[in-house]
Amino acid sequence: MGTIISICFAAILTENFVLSKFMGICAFLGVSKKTDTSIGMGMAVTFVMTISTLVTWLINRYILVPFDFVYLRTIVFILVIACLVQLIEMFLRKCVPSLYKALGIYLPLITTNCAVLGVTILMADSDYTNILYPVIYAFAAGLGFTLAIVLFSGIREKLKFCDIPKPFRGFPIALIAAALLAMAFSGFQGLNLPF
Amino acid sequence: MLNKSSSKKSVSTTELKEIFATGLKLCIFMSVICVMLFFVNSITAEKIAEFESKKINDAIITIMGDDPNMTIEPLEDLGDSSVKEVYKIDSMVDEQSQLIGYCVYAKAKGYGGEFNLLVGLNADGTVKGISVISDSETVGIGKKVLTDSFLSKFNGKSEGVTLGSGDIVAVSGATVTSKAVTSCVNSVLDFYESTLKEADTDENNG
Amino acid sequence: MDLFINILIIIGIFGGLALIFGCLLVIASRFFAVKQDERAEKIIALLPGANCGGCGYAGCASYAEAVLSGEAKPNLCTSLSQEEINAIAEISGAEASEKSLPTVAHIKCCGSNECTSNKYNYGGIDDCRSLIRLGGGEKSCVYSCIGLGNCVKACVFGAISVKNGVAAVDTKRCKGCGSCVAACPKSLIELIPATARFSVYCSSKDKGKAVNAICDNGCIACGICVKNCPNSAITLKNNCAVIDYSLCDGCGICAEKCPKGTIRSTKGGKKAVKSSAPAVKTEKPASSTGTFSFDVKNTDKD
Amino acid sequence: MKTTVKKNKVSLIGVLLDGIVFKNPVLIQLLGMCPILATSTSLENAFGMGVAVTFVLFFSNIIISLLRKIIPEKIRIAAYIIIIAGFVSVIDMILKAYLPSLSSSLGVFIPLIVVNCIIFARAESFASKNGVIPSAVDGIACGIGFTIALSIVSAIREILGNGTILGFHIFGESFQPATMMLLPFGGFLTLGFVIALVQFVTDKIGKGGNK
Repeated sequence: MGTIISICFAAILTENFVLSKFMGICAFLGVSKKTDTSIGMGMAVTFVMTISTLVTWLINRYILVPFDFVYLRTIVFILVIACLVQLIEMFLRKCVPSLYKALGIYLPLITTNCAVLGVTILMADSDYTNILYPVIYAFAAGLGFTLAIVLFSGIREKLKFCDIPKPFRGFPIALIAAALLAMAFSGFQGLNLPF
Repeated sequence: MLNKSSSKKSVSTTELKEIFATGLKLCIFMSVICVMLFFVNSITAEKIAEFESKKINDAIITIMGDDPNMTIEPLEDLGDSSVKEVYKIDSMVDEQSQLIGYCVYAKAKGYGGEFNLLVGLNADGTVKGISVISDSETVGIGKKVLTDSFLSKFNGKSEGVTLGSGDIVAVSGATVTSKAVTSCVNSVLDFYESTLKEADTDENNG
Repeated sequence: MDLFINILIIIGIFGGLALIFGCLLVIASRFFAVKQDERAEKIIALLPGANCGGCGYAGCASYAEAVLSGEAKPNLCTSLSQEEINAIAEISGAEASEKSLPTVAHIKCCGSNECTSNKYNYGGIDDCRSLIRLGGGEKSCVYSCIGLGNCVKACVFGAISVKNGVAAVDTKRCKGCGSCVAACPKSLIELIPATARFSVYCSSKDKGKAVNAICDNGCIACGICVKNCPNSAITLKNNCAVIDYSLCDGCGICAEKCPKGTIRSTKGGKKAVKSSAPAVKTEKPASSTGTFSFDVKNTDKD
Repeated sequence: MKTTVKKNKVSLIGVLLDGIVFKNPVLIQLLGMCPILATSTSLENAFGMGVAVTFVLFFSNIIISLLRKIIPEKIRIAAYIIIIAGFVSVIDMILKAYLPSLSSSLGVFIPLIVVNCIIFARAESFASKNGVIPSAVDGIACGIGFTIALSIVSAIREILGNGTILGFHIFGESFQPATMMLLPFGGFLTLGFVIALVQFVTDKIGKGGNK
């Protein structure tokens, strides 16, 4: 049980995918204008991460390694992620059209989200033996991504009402805010857990 | 694709064909690309492996010194996970193989990801030298740790090396990488204590 | 030989994987098929897609569905040309309707920094709704435009810009969608016919003496414009002149006669424009420059 | 990202200029942040990454615009991304075999090119709608645009963070580099300021334009 908590704690705080490993920045900066779209995006990314890690870990464990096709890893993982994203895109268009419109172009861009592919490759490289730990790590990584994007969208909504010099409006101020947030998160760097 | 049959259950043949056609197209794409990759891989695989081993040989030679009649013999039965390969280095002095030391090829988890070190050990288990095989540390921070100035501080050490004690001080600003190197060297030394040492002793008194 | 087997293995495993995923996708798309009426897509393509809300619906997509279901007439979208309206009508089968009179937004205030002073300097949140709570805004006139640009943020077409403290409308870009009317906490913005050539740039309800003290261009309800308007289109409502655009023919006498310069041309701050009334109306005195002329400095010059 | 498709023939020079300057994928369209933050620690990395991205962008645009009629709508995303991933794996292997030095310094980032939003965005928005030649030109233009932006950011970060440019020390020994710039926060800050500068310049041109 201890290791599970430590995995979750690591994936959400110390090794947060967005703010410590700096993966998945495109979606992080693109969608975080409003908090509710950010939560929607966070959930979508968590879902894709968890299921794709489940599938890719199995593929890697039982197909890629035994037949040593490890060089095909990138392309197979990407195929799995793309199909999953397409599935969730259809699901959202059907059942949650408002979120589907709000996410817009950034929904298909989840496929090219470094965090998702990053998790799958990280889990494939890691030497976890059974399927449980990678899935939990991916789910925690997704929660970490959601935490970071929701935190950041809170800041950006406040930024709309501040008097920002003209050239800094919009994206540059968001980048600088992200820099400060990343600095804050680097405080977790040296944290190692008792259990 | 407008839903012709209103009830979802009746899957008409045209839809079946369409499902299969799309699936087939994706299958063709995937197979063509995978086969292409297979050919490219078969061409480049040996080159990569060759480069890899050449790098390790060069590293061994730089650490152990360029002794012409040195034989490098990889050892099997490595239990420890962080140790990838171990090479037993002997030199044929008037056809009597005399052990010079070992070279342990181990990986460590740095800031920018994994990096690989080759740790050269003397016959008595003290560190003779360390060289970096491959790394992806950030330029200017992690890379500063992986320079000879820091790595040479480990020479002569034998058991548990702790950071900050004696003359091994972490490079400021790159504590993660310095810790990674120290833990890697420790794991190599422990590995030496646990496996290489007995092999050594029973060979000497054997 | 093993080369051939390897290739077979690859095609078998990974091709098979791709095949499964491909079929899975198509089957899933059948379950999740959203009944998309392609007529709606054609209409959406015709609409500007700015989701401004001028037609009263949340966005162009929902307006297209409303037109298709016959709930809305095709001419509600203010930024459509007549041919586009006819095209939508013929796609949706609704009866073609004539384009509604185009309107343009007009800000009933010209209280820029030059002609009025500030009660205090505000450094808080960059939003009109928060500044209005502090005594109705920075400016000494309580009814004046706050100038923090809520209307600018609301305008989808980028037609409004705040120039030294007062919002001004670029009539060329404005489509009359009305989203700025709702955005202004002081509701200073009204929709006037695009053909209107003169309008009152004030909405102060103070008496003349009070207005004189705080603003150079405020309406002092002197009534000169009411007397001089040939079509009696102007009336005084609680100390402020209001133009009835159904009667006004744009002769411009009120702009010349107005001692404070509150009534101005909507086409930009040129000198009192020479009144070229449309021939059909009564004959106009040809006085081009009145005795009293002024140069309106800013409104929407560039 | 509306390209000038209304004209029957998309003007190649227009596409070229769009990709490099007017619609620079990084500075104006704000795509492809991950590689910028990750690889802009040294100018040499930047060139290596730029060349690799341009190569992949060029070939994948050509192939995708060739196949755009064959790829069914349902698996559009999957097909594009497979083609891109295929090219990235090819270039990864070639680099490892023939240019090991560059590959070791860029090791981690080559597979990340697959998830570079620019390549996928260009494939989806441009290559799937235009002919082969405009797509090829657009691929090169966006590649160059990306490389320029990446070089600017990594030059700044390398000078401030490491006191060197292309490996040569420019300041004296006493210069204490701000190593923070080499960490990803520095990347965010530098990128923020560069984009602010770009917006400032485009405002000035914009205002000057319609005086």
